Amino acid sequence: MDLGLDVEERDGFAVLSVRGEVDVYTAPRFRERLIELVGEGKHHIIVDLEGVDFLDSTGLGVLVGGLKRLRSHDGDLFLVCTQSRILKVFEITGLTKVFSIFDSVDAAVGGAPAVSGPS
Amino acid sequence: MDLGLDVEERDGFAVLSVRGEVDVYTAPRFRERLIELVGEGKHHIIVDLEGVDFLDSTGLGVLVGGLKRLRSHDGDLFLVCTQSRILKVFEITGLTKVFSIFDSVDAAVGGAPAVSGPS
Amino acid sequence: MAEEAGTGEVIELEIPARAEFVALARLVVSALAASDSNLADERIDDLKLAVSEACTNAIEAHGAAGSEERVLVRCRTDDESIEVCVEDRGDGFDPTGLPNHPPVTDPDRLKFERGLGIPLIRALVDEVEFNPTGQGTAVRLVMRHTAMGSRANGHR
Amino acid sequence: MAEEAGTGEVIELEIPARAEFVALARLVVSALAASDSNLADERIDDLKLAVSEACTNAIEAHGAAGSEERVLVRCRTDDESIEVCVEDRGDGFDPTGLPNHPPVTDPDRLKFERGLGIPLIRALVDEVEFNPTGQGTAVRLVMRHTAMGSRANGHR
Ligand SMILES: Nc1ncnc2c1ncn2[C@@H]1O[C@H](COP(=O)(O)OP(=O)(O)O)[C@@H](O)[C@H]1O
Ligand SMILES: Nc1ncnc2c1ncn2[C@@H]1O[C@H](COP(=O)(O)OP(=O)(O)O)[C@@H](O)[C@H]1O
Repeated sequence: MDLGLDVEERDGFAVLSVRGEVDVYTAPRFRERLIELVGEGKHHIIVDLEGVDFLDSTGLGVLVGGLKRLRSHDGDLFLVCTQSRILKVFEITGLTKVFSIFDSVDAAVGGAPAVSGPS
Repeated sequence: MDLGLDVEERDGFAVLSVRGEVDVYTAPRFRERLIELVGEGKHHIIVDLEGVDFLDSTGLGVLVGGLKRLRSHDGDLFLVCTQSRILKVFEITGLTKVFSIFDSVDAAVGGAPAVSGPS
Repeated sequence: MAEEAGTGEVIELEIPARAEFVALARLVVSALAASDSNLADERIDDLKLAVSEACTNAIEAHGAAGSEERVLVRCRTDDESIEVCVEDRGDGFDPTGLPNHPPVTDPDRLKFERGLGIPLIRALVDEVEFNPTGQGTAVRLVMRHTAMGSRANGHR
Repeated sequence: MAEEAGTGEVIELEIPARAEFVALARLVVSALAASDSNLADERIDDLKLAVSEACTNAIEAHGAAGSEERVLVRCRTDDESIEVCVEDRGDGFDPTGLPNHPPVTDPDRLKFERGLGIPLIRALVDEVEFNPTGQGTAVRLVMRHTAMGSRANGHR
């Protein structure tokens, strides 16, 4: 099972695009890539979940861990997600109130108001 | 599991397009449709296998049975197939020498020489 | 696959207790659920996620207990529901004794990267039981055909 | 799924002996085989077809014997091969005693709509055994990583 993890620079943000299934098997690679980025000094990261087919609590844990790490560097982690079945996982766990979630990478980069996020 | 079975008239041929997986579960529906067509007096039938994802010996049996039935009415059954994994099943069983197999419905209708077939 | 099946078909899958096999459990359960024309796509996704969480916990429990045995995923489909039972040989646990997370508005919420699996399971399926088996835990998940209201807001 | 697996992982699937579940056996075997980066797509398709034929025969054997039991599909992956064993509780048979078909050039060939499954199995996999188990038949199919030449022309 392949997990796609591509990084792109966009106006001071590192955009990490995730493709495939994020579960207990693939989450470690996702976590490592995030930690690597923070280690390279990228403190404003956008995680693009549009290519994700499946995301479970292990994937949520990686994102929560990433957000915590970035906040401790005065950074932030934004999410891009419009798929209802993925958004549902954030909603059920209340994490829509923890993450700033955008409709597109452009919206996240451009500082558009988040669709949901911490108040 | 759905099996698609669509019939179209083309220059005196009935073209039966099969979509999906033909196996022990779905083959009975395929067999019935063929028998129905013969019963309606269609004695020149083209079975288009381009939309088939999987075909096993049960599917081959349906085709052999159809050919036999049509031959007894002085008709014929042509196949359209270009997918190598489906063609392989005909090759292994020697049925490429029993069926006239064409590259396209046009070729089968137009009387182009078969890619393989009885000599 | 089971669309014309009678009542009480049982399908079992036994997988090594390793992370890479959870995907196989998801695949089997979603194929089975998809062949059941009485379940909407959204509920199939919900069941798939719940099964994935239960299998992940089972595999982690085997890891913690040092068990080399396999995890059993037993599916039962009938006219009313699809039921998936995930059985492990781990050390068991008390599902009522899990810590409560701080509310999401509390900055301390970020300390919790784990513990989201069981709340998700509870929210996603119509019925869930955690049964000690003597040898481990059996997690029973039920998705009913007539959506009795997914309990998407019923987690604590 | 098993790409980093050690040797000898065993995955079992037990299905009701009904035609609609053969697709599930194909799904599991092809997902397992696909996660094994040492098998080319074409050989995955071959194994999938061979497994489908073996499961079809198993289910028909249960039907003939009036057995309500389930059919077991046991997969084993290791560094060298993937092995799939299909076990039924049918009445058994003598694989060496099957009728020979007339040659394809003989018009009588068209009398035979059946009997293509076992020749296909023999042609598709690297190794095949039909073992009586006392309770039925176990068909063992092996696909090796190093294609020792698929025996596509080796059937009789
Ligand atoms: N099948 C199980 N066997 C033993 N312990 C379990 C099992 N399922 C869950 N647990 C325990 O319950 C805790 C909470 O599980 P869960 O909510 O899924 O979150 P997480 O797995 O991320 O910790 C686990 O950390 C584990 O200690
Ligand atoms: N697992 C099995 N148990 C009992 N009989 C079997 C089994 N597999 C095959 N057979 C017998 O061998 C015959 C030939 O099988 P096969 O070549 O697959 O063709 P088909 O299933 O179309 O007849 C079957 O008709 C059946 O009598």
